[in-house]
Amino acid sequence: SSGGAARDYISAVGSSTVYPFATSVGEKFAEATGNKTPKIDSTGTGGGFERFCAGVGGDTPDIANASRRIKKKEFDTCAKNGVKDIVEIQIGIDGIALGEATRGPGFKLTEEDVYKALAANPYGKPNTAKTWKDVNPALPAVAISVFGPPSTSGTYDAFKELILGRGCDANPEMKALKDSDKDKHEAVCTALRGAPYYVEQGENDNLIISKLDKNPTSLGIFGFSYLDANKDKIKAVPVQGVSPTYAAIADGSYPGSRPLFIYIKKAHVGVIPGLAEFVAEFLKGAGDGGYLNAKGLIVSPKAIADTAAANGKGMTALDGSVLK
Amino acid sequence: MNRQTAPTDWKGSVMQNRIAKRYAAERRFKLFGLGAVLLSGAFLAFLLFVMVGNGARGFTYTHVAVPVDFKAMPLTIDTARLGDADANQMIANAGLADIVAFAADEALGDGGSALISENAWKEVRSAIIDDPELLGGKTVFDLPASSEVDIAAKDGAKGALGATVAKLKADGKLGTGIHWPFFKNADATDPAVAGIWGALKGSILTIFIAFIIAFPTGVLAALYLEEYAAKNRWTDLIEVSINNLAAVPSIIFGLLALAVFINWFGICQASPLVGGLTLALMTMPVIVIASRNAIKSVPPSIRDAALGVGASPVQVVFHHVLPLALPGILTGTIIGMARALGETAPLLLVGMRAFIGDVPGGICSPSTVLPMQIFLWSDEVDRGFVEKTSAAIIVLLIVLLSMNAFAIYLRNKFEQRW
Amino acid sequence: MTFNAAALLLLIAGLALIGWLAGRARSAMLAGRSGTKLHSRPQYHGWYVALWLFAPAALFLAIWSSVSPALVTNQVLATEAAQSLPAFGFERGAILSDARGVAEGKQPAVRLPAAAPLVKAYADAGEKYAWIGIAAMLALALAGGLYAFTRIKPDFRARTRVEKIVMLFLLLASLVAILTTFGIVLSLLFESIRFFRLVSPAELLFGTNWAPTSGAPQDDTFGGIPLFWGTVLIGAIIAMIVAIPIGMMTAVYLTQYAAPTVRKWVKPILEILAGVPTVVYGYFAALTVAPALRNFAVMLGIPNASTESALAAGIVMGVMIIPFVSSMADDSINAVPQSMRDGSLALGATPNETIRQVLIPAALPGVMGGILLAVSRAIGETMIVVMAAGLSANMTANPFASVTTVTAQIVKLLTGDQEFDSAKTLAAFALGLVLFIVTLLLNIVALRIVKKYREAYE
Amino acid sequence: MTQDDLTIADPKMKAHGVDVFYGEKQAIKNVSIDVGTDLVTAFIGPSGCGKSTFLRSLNRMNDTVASAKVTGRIELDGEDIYAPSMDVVQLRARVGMVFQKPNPFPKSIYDNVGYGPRIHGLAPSKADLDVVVERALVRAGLWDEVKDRLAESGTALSGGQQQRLCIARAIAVDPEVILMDEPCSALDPIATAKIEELIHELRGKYAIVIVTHNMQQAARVSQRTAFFHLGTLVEYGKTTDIFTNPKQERTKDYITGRYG
Amino acid sequence: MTQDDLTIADPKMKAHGVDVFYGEKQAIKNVSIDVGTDLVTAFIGPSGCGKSTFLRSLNRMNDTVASAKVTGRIELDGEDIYAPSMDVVQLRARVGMVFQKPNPFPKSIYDNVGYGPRIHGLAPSKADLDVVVERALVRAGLWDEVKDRLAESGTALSGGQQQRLCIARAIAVDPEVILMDEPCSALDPIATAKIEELIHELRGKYAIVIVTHNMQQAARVSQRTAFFHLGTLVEYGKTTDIFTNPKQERTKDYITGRYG
Ligand SMILES: Nc1ncnc2c1ncn2[C@@H]1O[C@H](COP(=O)(O)OP(=O)(O)OP(=O)(O)O)[C@@H](O)[C@H]1O
Ligand SMILES: Nc1ncnc2c1ncn2[C@@H]1O[C@H](COP(=O)(O)OP(=O)(O)OP(=O)(O)O)[C@@H](O)[C@H]1O
Ligand SMILES: [Mg+2]
Ligand SMILES: [Mg+2]
Ligand SMILES: O=P([O-])([O-])[O-]
Repeated sequence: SSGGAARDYISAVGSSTVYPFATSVGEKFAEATGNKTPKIDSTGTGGGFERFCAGVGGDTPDIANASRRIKKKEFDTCAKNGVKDIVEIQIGIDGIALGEATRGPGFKLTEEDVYKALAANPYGKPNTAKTWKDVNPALPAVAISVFGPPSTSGTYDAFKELILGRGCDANPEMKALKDSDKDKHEAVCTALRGAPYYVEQGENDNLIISKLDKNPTSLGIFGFSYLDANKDKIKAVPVQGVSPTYAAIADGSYPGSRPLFIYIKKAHVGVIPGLAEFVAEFLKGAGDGGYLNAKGLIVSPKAIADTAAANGKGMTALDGSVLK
Repeated sequence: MNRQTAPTDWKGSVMQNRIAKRYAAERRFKLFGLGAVLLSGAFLAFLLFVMVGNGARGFTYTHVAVPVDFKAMPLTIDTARLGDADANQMIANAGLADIVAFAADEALGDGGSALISENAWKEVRSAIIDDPELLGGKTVFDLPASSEVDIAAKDGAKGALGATVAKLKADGKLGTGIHWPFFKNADATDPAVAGIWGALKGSILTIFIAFIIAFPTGVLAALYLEEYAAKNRWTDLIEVSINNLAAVPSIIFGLLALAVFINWFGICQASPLVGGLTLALMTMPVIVIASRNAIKSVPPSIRDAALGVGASPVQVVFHHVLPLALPGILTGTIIGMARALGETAPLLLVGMRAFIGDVPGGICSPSTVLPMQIFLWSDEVDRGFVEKTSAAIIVLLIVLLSMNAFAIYLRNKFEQRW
Repeated sequence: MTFNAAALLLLIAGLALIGWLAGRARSAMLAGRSGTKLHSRPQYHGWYVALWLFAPAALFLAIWSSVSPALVTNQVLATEAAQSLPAFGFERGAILSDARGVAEGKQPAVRLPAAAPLVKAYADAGEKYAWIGIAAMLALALAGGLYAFTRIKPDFRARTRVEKIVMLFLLLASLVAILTTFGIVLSLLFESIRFFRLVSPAELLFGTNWAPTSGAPQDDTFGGIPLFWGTVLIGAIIAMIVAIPIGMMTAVYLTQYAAPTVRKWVKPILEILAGVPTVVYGYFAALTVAPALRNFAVMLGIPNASTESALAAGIVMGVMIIPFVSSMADDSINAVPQSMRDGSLALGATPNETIRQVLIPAALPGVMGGILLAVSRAIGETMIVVMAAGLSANMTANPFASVTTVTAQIVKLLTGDQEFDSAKTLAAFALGLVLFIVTLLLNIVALRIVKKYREAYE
Repeated sequence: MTQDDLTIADPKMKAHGVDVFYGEKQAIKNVSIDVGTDLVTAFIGPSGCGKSTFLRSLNRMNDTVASAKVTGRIELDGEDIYAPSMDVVQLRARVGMVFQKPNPFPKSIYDNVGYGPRIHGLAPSKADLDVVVERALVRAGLWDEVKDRLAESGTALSGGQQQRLCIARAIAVDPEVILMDEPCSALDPIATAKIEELIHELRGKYAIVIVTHNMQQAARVSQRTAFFHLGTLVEYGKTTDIFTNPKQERTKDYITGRYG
Repeated sequence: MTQDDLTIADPKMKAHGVDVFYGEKQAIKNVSIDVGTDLVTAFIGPSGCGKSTFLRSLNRMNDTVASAKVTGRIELDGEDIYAPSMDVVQLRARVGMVFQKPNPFPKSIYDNVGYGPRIHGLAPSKADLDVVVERALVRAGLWDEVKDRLAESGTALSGGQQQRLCIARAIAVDPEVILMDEPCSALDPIATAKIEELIHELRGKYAIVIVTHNMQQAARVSQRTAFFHLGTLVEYGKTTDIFTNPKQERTKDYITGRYG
């Protein structure tokens, strides 16, 4: 659709990971400009794009929050529906943390351990590991049990790609497979086992943390910011010897880090009151020392941050050809 | 005695044993029944107890006494404009936040500004707007503590923070009070200013819309089906669809609402209007079923009596049947509404799972509802939201309990016996 | 002057009131003059006139308020000021609606500078069409009113006419249910068909592997059996094992043994259980019941017991639906004629024999209805499952294992990181359709059962 | 049919060749009967013989039973009551009915009696209505007992009072015929005696038809008696004749208690 | 009390000075009566006089009415049935009851009849039960009509058959006394005749007490008649005496239809 009257408030949809940052910015924005508080919908990245790309107009959102980059297919659908100019802004980095209860055994894992424990078919063979000890004799002999986000969430995809995938590719055979048979590689490297090993949860990280508290030998997968806020209950599990700290995620030495984005519908700029100011506020909050840092958002490397700032200022549309 | 068989020997030991066993079974059965009632009651009591235990703290907050000396740190604004609509912004832009943070650091020692809520300065701002005189002097404000301090003060934390809190307490700078903003505000990212009123008002508006649509439609449909409709295939069809709708999983109503109200009619998203319409569709069948039962229990003799003095079928229904069935209809309706009040799943799909920072102004403004607010808060990073979540649950339960109490009252007040 | 539908509705309501008074007065006068008895009481003549006055005008109002904005906009677009508008749809629309907002007094000033010149054009056009609309509406109201007014005669059957309209309303109300049913089917059908183009229905209905995002090849990831099984295990087996005995025994105790005052209070209090929001139950199940059950399972020697268990979700769900079973069973046991009870007691049966062998069988249709409703509620429940039973599709009969249900998957598929036309999203609609058809079939069967028994009774 | 001996000059109601069916089942077979203006007509007969069915077809209360079908002709003042032009609601106002079980509305006594006049617009003002209510209650012999508690609920009265209230309710709309279906069967003897007395007093003002199981009652209150058996009208005539000198064997058997 | 003329050598049941109250209200006042072993005793009297109330106190069915209270002494074979040592369940098995409206259970005919014997353990095996059910149905005169459809629901029978089924159900537990509360009032004449015939046949095997509104019926089936009025026992005696030569004025008035 391309109709619908103009709204007098900003509407953003998408990633539950970006949601807490977007809400903070929204509040600050309303405070500073006197505009209405933006409405931020937490639908998940893909769901956000679906609504974002439905068209232009007051009944479609102005901003899509995303915990991954927009896909080519999504970009094309957008274009098909008349959403031609999209501004991409990377607002920062998020870390996907592995954690355990503070009274837990104190795991120290490698990407390969995680892969061998959680892949459905590690290196093409059915997974028979029941305890962590089966995976790596150095690990404690407790049952493998990992609470994580649902298979439909962006965090789940990122976890598969960033940690499992790398654990898999540590094996040269698999790395070779990647070039010869992409589908097979994906099946072998990123297919996860089900319960009771990998236990899907709803999109509720606090629930995962509460469950860890009750199940001290289980691991959990959640956003970095939750780790920070629940230090008394959970502790981080280092992967490849690196703990998910602010610095380690920011400089990329921690494996589970991924970029976060917002996408702005250019056609709405100047029509929906305050949209440009909102973006500016976002950039300000996400900047080095900005208030989003305190909430657990990790600042992007300088070059990326500069591009983002420029994009935001000039409302430069994204070139679809760079997408996958 | 002209019997074909010997009379039963009721006094014999076989019979006496048997009877003793039957009585034992009777006692056991009755005990099971009592047990079932007590068990369900215990579940309920336990749930309520746990909820209230967790949530009561969410209604209070910890405040820290911070003296702010505007003489030392003047706030340069035009006091004449404090009555304007944009006064809030003007003060914010003048840097009041920094002044308050500085004052806190000064009063509470290094890192003192981290002990108060990041929105604490807004309290000072409203105080200034209320009384511009404050700008000329030094005032001690009771500012909301940050959520770590709040939790530490309530739980008695250990470590450095614990020590700080203990010291503040000893100095008499820490106090607790009822957290009024919780009852006045809408959602916020800071638990110190986040409130339930936005969601509560959203729920009230949504339920109101659902009620004014579902109630008349449901009652009229029930009247039609019970009183006028011929019993044929068509009414069977209507009956089956209504019973089925009462059993359809609520999420499916969300799919319908998404397709019809939002994509087709383009009714304002995430608004009480669209939420209410969705819930109306969901509750209408419940109301129809309850109403039909109530209407059925009006004795036919009343209808005969009215017809007998020459009332038309419409008059019979509206003068006699409906008033007599009303208590039953209302109880069914309230119970249906109570369920709608606690419903989340269908509303997920019409965009009500959203951060709404303003109290909804009308039925078309974006809004969320209580269960959704609970759901959203339960996933907040800030630990201060844990008790807010429980407090919100208590608010929801209170609304629910009052609706149920109202139902009981109606039932007992108007119940007619024939 | 703008076209304010609400105010105009009030206006014609006012006219209708006048019509009502006039109709009433005239009928009374005619009756008095001719000395004949009125067929219908004067009120009904009044209602007749009022309805004729109100209904056509209100209908027109509804239509006019939906078409007139377009007419107004057309006129505005024809003005000179509009020639400089951008061609692009949304921006154009936004400017127009901004101008309209100011012209109609809904906002104090324009937000977009481009809108300013259009405000006057909007105000002019709005006024013009408002007058046209008002004139047409009033004409229609008067025509309707006059028509009805002239038909008033002592023997005119105004009551019959008015009642026909009332009946029409009742009929329409009951059709809402049918419309909703159709709406649901339609809103599910198209997406489902698209899904079934990608995945065969047989796969969904009989496949045994549910993994909508595993990296495995597309075709064998949408097997619904594990979901159906999980749904049955949680909703129809475990929850019912909790709810049916407790609910039934509660109903039996309250109707047969407890004092009437106890019943009066306890019944609604227990109904609160059904109204507690499911999020609350979800937390309770996930954080209190599930860990306890896991410890219990470990104690039993089931080392692999998961923290997410069908049992935890099922038990809590069972508690939630106790009132569904008990209230319906209570009502239907109460409705069994006293003569049945007397008949059994007079044969020397004890109360519990009477209840188990006579009352409950006789109340079975109603009890079944309650159970059906409870099962449907259990099947439809999502939050508890998501929080306490997990989202992993498992084919297992082990109640300590984690399973998932159809509705939990629908929520997951629709709210997660979805892509619009992927089979993943469409699968949610197909699952919804399957669920809808299943409840429909259950209800048809239930109606049959109830009918059969009810007839036997009377 | 033995009606030859019986002529009613100006019958208030006239039934001719009436059949009533419930679905397939015929409950009334070819019944013809005249109801006189100033008379009390009693319908007697064993249970299930169709007395109530026939009575209810006289004011079309049978319309409320979906399966019921009436054929033949029934007239009120010469007008066919089953004609399409007949307005059922008015018909029922003109032919009132009192039921076996007293069925007052759960409203005040005043409203019970006032309901009919109100919906038919018989009393435009409150004062008029007061008069109408009082007159009906006086006629029904209930005024003295209830005049101080008109605002109390009608259901709070005793059974006999309730039944008289129902009669008052029927009288209040000023009907021409009153049909009573076993009006005393739920009452004790004293209440029964009061109702019978009332019927005596009402006679002459209204045409009254009463169904009763109790032959003694029929003998006491009626001037004409119709004896039904298995859906047919066996005998119809002066009450004294029927009880002292029945023409039909079946009537005699029934009256002397051979069956029923 | 006019019982002097009546001696029953070995009464099955004996009531002495029985009062029954419903809350404050006294429904039965000081009634004393003997029920003979081989006789049919009829209770007659106008509606509301307490016939049913008294009947129900004979097998303590009044216990199910919360407000009901019975004082005085009622004996079964010389044993006080209201004594704490009396077992109600067995009492009701020994004193069976048939109600005004046929109330078969919504079960098969076989199960309706087999229900009592089963709960009392009177037929240990299926074969025994078959015998018991058949015997009861034969005695109730229903066997020939239903023997081919024992598995059908009891509610599918006609009214008269249902009532005989209820009698069979009562007989099946081998009672000593059968109480019947207006067993024919819901039945048509033909069904009524069958039940009356059945009572004739059962007489001598069981002590039978029957409540009826219908004096003809009382006259036809009973050997003893008790006339109740306003809660008191007005007259009790041989049926022939009561109907031809009542001692009390009230009895005479009632029998000749002066009221009721
Ligand atoms: N609604 C109905 N549907 C089908 N059959 C009916 C209905 N009402 C009555 N009957 C049948 O019609 C016949 C006549 O019934 P009706 O009620 O007129 O008898 P009655 O003489 O009034 O009997 P009673 O003295 O018991 O009131 C009976 O066989 C009865 O079963
Ligand atoms: N459960 C009860 N509670 C209060 N009063 C009752 C109850 N049952 C009966 N009564 C009253 O007790 C009196 C005797 O009633 P009962 O039913 O024994 O009379 P009956 O002779 O059997 O009359 P009928 O011939 O109408 O069956 C009546 O006044 C009745 O209103
Ligand atoms: Mg009848
Ligand atoms: Mg009785
Ligand atoms: O909500 P997501 O960030 O997981 O897409």
